[in-house]
Amino acid sequence: MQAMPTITSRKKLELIVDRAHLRRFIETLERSGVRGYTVLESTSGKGTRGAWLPDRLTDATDRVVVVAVAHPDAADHVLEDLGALFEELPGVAFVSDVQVLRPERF
Amino acid sequence: MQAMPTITSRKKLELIVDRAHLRRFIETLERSGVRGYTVLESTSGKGTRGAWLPDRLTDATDRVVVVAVAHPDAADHVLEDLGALFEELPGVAFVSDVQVLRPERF
Amino acid sequence: MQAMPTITSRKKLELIVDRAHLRRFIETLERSGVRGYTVLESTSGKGTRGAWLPDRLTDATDRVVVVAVAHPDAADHVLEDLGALFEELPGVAFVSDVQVLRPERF
Amino acid sequence: MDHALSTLLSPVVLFFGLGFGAGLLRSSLAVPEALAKGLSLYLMLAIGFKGGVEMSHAHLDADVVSTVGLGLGAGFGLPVVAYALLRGFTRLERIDAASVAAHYGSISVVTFVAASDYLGGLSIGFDGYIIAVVALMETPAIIAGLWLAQRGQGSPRRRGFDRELTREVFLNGSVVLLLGSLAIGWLTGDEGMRAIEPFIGAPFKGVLCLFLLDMGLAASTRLRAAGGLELRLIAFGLVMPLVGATFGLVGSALCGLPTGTAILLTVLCASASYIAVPAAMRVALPQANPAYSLTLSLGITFPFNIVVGIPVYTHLARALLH
Amino acid sequence: MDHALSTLLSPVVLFFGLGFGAGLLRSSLAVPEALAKGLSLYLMLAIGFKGGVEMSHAHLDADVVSTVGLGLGAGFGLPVVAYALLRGFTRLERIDAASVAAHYGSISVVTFVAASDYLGGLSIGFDGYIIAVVALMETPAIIAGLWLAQRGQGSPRRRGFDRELTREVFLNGSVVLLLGSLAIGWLTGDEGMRAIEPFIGAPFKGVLCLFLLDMGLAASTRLRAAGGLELRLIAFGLVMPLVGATFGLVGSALCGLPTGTAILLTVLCASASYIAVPAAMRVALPQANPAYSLTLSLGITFPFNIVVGIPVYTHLARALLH
Amino acid sequence: MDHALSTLLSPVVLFFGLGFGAGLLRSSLAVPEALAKGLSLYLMLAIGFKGGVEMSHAHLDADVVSTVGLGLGAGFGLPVVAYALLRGFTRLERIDAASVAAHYGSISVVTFVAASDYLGGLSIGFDGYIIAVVALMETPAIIAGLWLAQRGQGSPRRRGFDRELTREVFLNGSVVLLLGSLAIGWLTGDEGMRAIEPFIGAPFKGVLCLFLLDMGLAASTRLRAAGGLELRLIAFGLVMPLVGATFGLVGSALCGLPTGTAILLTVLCASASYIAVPAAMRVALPQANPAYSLTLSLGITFPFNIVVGIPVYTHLARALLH
Ligand SMILES: Nc1ncnc2c1ncn2[C@@H]1O[C@H](COP(=O)(O)O)[C@@H](O)[C@H]1O
Ligand SMILES: Nc1ncnc2c1ncn2[C@@H]1O[C@H](COP(=O)(O)O)[C@@H](O)[C@H]1O
Ligand SMILES: Nc1ncnc2c1ncn2[C@@H]1O[C@H](COP(=O)(O)O)[C@@H](O)[C@H]1O
Ligand code: NA
Ligand code: NA
Ligand code: NA
Repeated sequence: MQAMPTITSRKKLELIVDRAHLRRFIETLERSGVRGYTVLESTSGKGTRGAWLPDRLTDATDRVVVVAVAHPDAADHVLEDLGALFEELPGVAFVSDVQVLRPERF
Repeated sequence: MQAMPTITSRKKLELIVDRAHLRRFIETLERSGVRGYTVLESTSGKGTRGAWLPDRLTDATDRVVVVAVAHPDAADHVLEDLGALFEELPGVAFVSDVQVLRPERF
Repeated sequence: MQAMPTITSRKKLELIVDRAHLRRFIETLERSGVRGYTVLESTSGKGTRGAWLPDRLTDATDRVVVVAVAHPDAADHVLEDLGALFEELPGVAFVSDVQVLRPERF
Repeated sequence: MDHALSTLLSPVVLFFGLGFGAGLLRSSLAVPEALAKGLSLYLMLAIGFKGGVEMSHAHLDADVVSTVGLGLGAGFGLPVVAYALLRGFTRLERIDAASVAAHYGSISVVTFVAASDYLGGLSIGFDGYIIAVVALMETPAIIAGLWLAQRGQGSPRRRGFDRELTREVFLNGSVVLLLGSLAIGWLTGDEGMRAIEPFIGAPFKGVLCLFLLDMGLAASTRLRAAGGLELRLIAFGLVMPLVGATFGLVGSALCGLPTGTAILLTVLCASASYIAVPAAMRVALPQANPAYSLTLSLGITFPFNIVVGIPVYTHLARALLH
Repeated sequence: MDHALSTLLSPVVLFFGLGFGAGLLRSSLAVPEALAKGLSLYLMLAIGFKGGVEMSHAHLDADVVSTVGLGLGAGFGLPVVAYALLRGFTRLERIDAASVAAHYGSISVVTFVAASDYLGGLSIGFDGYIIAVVALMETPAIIAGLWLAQRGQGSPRRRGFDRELTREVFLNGSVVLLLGSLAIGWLTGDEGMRAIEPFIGAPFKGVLCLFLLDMGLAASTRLRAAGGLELRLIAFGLVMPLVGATFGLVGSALCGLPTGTAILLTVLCASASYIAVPAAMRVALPQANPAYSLTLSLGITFPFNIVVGIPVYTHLARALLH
Repeated sequence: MDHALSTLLSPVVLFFGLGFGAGLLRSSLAVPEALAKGLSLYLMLAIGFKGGVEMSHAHLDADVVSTVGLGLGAGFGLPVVAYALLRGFTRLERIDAASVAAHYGSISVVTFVAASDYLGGLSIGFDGYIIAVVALMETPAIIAGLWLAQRGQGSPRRRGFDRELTREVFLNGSVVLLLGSLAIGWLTGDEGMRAIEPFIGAPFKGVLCLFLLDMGLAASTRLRAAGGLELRLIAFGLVMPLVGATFGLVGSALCGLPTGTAILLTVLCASASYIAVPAAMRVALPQANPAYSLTLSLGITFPFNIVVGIPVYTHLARALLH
C-alpha cells in the first residue's frame, strides 16, 4: 500500500527565445532563484518578426523553448527581470499553474 | 528600480498533429486570428492509432507539437475550426490558461 | 454553420526523465490507464543533479519530455505510481488542467 | 544455382542481414536519421549521374519506348491488381487497400540499386536510361491509388489536388534528384564523370553496405510490428512482388528487351515504395493507416526482394530471354 | 567567352542549379541539416589542409603582405561603403544597415571553394596562403559593423564585448577550423597529404557537388523570401559584389598579385557571409532583423557570384593583369 | 624517442589537439551529433571488416587463446582494482565507484583505432583477431561493475537483468557492429575487400582525422567539467590507465604475444569506455552520477592515452618484448 503523494502548487514558466540569447535568459532565471529548467528545440514558428524556418547553415535564426517549474516567489522575480530583458532581446514568455510531486525540489 | 510588469490572462493552445498536415493546421490558426506560434518536433508517441516511432526513411509518420498563445477570443474561434478539421485529419488539441507579459502581442 | 464543439476538462501530465528510463515511465503511464502520450527531446537542462548537456557519443545523458493528456482519474493513479518510481529513478513530473476537444479520446 | 549463394555472400547482402538480425534481436545498434537520409541522397545522386553519363554514350532506340511503356503500365496497372487482391483476400478497407496498392505500383530505389550492383557482379550490362524509368515509376501509382480510394464514393473529393500533394507527387525529392542528376550526367558526360568518380564511383559499393545495414535495421523494426497483421496480409507482401515480377518478365520478353534492362525492370515492378508514396499518402489519404503499407513494403517485401527476389528474377530472366 | 559556358556546364554549378530550381519549385527535396553542416566542415578541413601543405613548399614573399593587407582593408572598408549605399539608397534603418554591411565585408567560404575549383578547371594556380586570408577576412567586418551600429549613439554600448561575442568573433568555428587545418597541413606537409589525400583530395569535387545541391536549396528558400524586400535592396545584393570585386581587382593590380591569387581575393571581396556573421550579429545586434542579411547574402549575392560573378571576375582579372 | 614527436606530428593527433584546443577556448566549432555517430559507425565497420579479412588469411594459433584470456581477465579484473583504488583513495561512494570502475574495465574503440593507426605508421603488424578481442572486452566490465555495486547489499537487486540491460550489455551496438563486420570480412575475404576498399581503406585515415577533431571537442567539454572534481579523482584518471597498461604489458610478455598484438592489448587495457558502459550504467545503476565516469574516461584518460599513452606503451612493449 502506498501513501498518497503530496501534491503542491508551483508555477511553470515557458520562454521562447533565440538560441543565441539562451545563456542570458538562463542567467536571469538562476539569479531569480529558479533551481531547474529544461531546454527544447523549436523547428519553426511565427511571431511579431514574422515566420521563421531553421537555417541549415547558421544557427543564427534558431529558437529554443525553456520550461522551468519554480516556486511562485521565484516566478514573480523572474517575471520582473524578464520584463526588463525583453526590452533588449526578442522573445515570448508565459506562466501557468502546475501541481508537482516532491515540492521541496522547486 | 523596475516597474512591476503587467501580467494578463491568455489562452495557450497545444496541437499534436501529423507533420504532413502542419500547413493546414497553421492556416486554421492564422485564419482565426492567432498571431504567433511555435512548432516542436515529437520523437515518438501513442494515440488512438497506436504507438508510433519516427520512420528514418520517410517523414510520413512524424508528429509535431504546435504551441500558440492567443487572445481568448481567437482561441474560441480556433477551437470551432479545429472541431471541423479533426473530422478529416488525425490529431489532438488542448487549451489551458496562461499569464503573459506584454499582452498586446497576443 | 458549425456546432460549437464540446470542451471538457482533463489533466495534462508532464514528465522530464532520462531517456534510458523512458520505457519504464511509459509502462507506468499505461498501467494507470493513460491512453495517449507524446515524447519530445530535450537538448539541455539543469536539475538537482546539476546542469547537463547532451553527450554526442553516448545517449546516456539524454533527457526526454513526456506529455500525456488524461482523464483526472488516470492522472491520480499515475501520480501515485510515479511517487514510488521517483524513489528509484531520477526525474521531474507536474500536472495541470487543460480543456480538450473530443473528450472521449482521453 | 550458385548465383544465389554468391548473392547471399556479397558484402551488401550480408550487411543487410547484419542490420536485420541486430534489429530483430533489439540490439541498441542505430544509424542516425540524418546519416540514413544523407546516404540515400548520395545513392540517388550517384546512380542518376552514372545513368546520365551512360546515356550520353548510347543513342536511344525503340527499347526506350517499350521500357517506359512497361514502367508506366506497371505504375498504373499493378495498383489495380494489388487492390483487387487486397479487397478479395484480406480484411483491409477501401482506403487502406488503396494506399497499400499505391505502394506496390511504385518502386524502391534501394532494391533497384542492390539489383544493379548484383548485375555488376555477374558482368551483366544494362542501359543508362533505365534510371529515367526508375524516376518515372515513382509516382503514377500514387494517382492510381487515389483513383481507387475515391472510386464509387458519392461525395466529390474535398480539396482537389492541392499544393502539398502536387509537391509530393510531381516534385518529390527522389524524382527531382534522380532526374536532375541524370540530366547533369548526360550534360557533362565523361568529363563530368572523371571529375566526380572518386566520390560517386569507387566508394559506391562500400556506402551501399552501410546503407543496407541501416535498411536492415529499419526493415526488422517494421517486421516486428507485423505480429499484429492478419496472415493473409503478410502473404500479400510475398505474393505481390511475384505478381509484379511476372508482369515485368513477361512484358520484357514480349518487347524483346536486353537481359540486364529486363531484369532491372522486373525488380522495379516487384519492389514497393517506402519513401515517396508514404509521404504522398499522408497528404492525400490521411485516413489511411501508414502502419499497414510500411510494414508490408519495408518489413516484408523489401527483405524478400533483397535476399530471394533479385537472384530468382535474374535466373528466370536469363532462362526466359536467352 | 566560352569560359562562361564551361562554368555553367561544370557539375558543381549544375548541381547548384538543380538545388536552386528544386527549391524554387518547392520540391520536397531536402538535405538534412547535420549533413549540410558536416559537408561544410569537410570542405573547410580540406581546403585548410591543402593550403597548409602548399605553404610548406613555398617561401613566403611580399605578395603575402599585400594580400593580407588588401583582405583586411576589404574587411574593414567594404562595410563602410555598403553602409553608405544602404543608408543612401534604401530604407534600412541604422542597425539593420550596419548588420547587412557587416555581412558584405566578410566572406563566403563556399563561393571561395567554387572559385578555386573553377580555377583548377582552367589550370590557373594560386598560392596556399590565400586560405589564411580567407580565415583572416571572416571577422574584421563584424567589428566594423558594430562600430557602424553604435556610431553617433549617445548611450555607451550596454554589455561590451562579452563572452558570447568574443567566441563568435575570434573563436568562430570556421576561423578555427580553417586556420587549424592550415597549420596541420603546414606541419605535416607532403607526408600528411599522402596519408589523407584519399579523403580530402580525390573525392573533393564530388562532395562539393552534393554541398552545392544543398546550397542551391538554401539559397532559393531565402530568395523566395525576397518577395517582401524593397527593389533597391535587391539591387544592392547585385551591385555590392561588383563594388567588392572592383576593390579586389584594382587592389590586386596595384599590388601586382599573380593572376590566380588575384582572382580568389576578388571573389572574397565580392562574396558575403551567411555563416559566421549572422551568428555574431544575433549576439551583438539582437535588434537587427536577420531576414534582410540572409536573404541578400544567401538568396541573391551567393547565386549571382556562383553563376555570373566567378567567370566574369576571372575574365576581367586575366585581361587586367596580363 | 623521436616516436613521441612523430606521434604528436601525425595529422590524427594534431586534429585531436585542434578539437581539444578549440573546446578549451570555447570556440563555436561543433560537429553535428549525427555526423559524430556516423563516423563512429564507419570506423567500427571498417576495422571490423579489415580484421575479418585478415583472419581469413591466418590460421589461428595458441596466441588467440592467450589474448582472449588476457582480455577477459582485464575486463573482469581491472574493475576490481579500480574500485579498490577509488574507495581507498577518493571520496566516491559505492555506487559511483562501481560505475567508474566498470568504465575502466571496458575499452575505447577510438583509442584502439588511433593506436593501430600509429602502429601502421611504424610498420608494426598485428593479428586480425585482436578486433574480436576489442568486441569481447566491451562488456565483461559491466557485469563486474554491477557485482561491485551490489556486493554486501542486504536487499537483493530489485529488477534483475531486465530487457533494457541485456540489450545494452550483450546486444550493444558497438559489439554487434564490430563482430558482425568481422564475420562479413571473414566470409567475403579478399574479394569483399576489393569491392569496398575505396570506402573503408584509402579514406580511413582522413575520416579518422575528422572524427578525432570531434573527439577533441568532446573531451575538452568534459575536461572543463573536471574543475568540480576532487584532485585525487583526477589523479585516478591518469594512474588507472598505467595500471591497466601494466597488466596488459606483463600479461603479454608472460604469454609471449607478438609485439603489435601486445601493444594493442595493452592499449585496450589502458583505455576506458565512454559509449557502451555509460549507456548500460544509466539502466543498471540509475543512482550513479554519469558526470564522474564521463569526465574521467573521456576528459582525462582518453586524451592522456592518445597523446602520451600510445607512444609510451609502444616504446615499453618494444623494449620488453624484444
Ligand atoms: N503567440 C505566440 N505563441 C507561441 N509562440 C510564439 C508566439 N509569438 C511568438 N512566438 C515564438 O517566439 C518567436 C519569436 O517571436 P517574435 O520575436 O515575436 O518574432 C517566434 O518565432 C515564435 O516561435
Ligand atoms: N492523450 C494524449 N496525450 C498526449 N499526446 C497524445 C494523446 N493522444 C494522442 N497523442 C499524440 O497524438 C498522436 C496522434 O494521435 P492518434 O491520431 O490518436 O493516434 C499520437 O501519436 C501522440 O503523439
Ligand atoms: N524545476 C525544473 N523545471 C524544469 N525542468 C527541470 C526542473 N528540475 C529538473 N528538471 C529537468 O529534469 C532533469 C533531471 O533533473 P534532476 O534529476 O533533478 O537533475 C534536468 O536535467 C532538467 O532537464
Ligand atoms: Na512495384
Ligand atoms: Na566580401
Ligand atoms: Na580498459
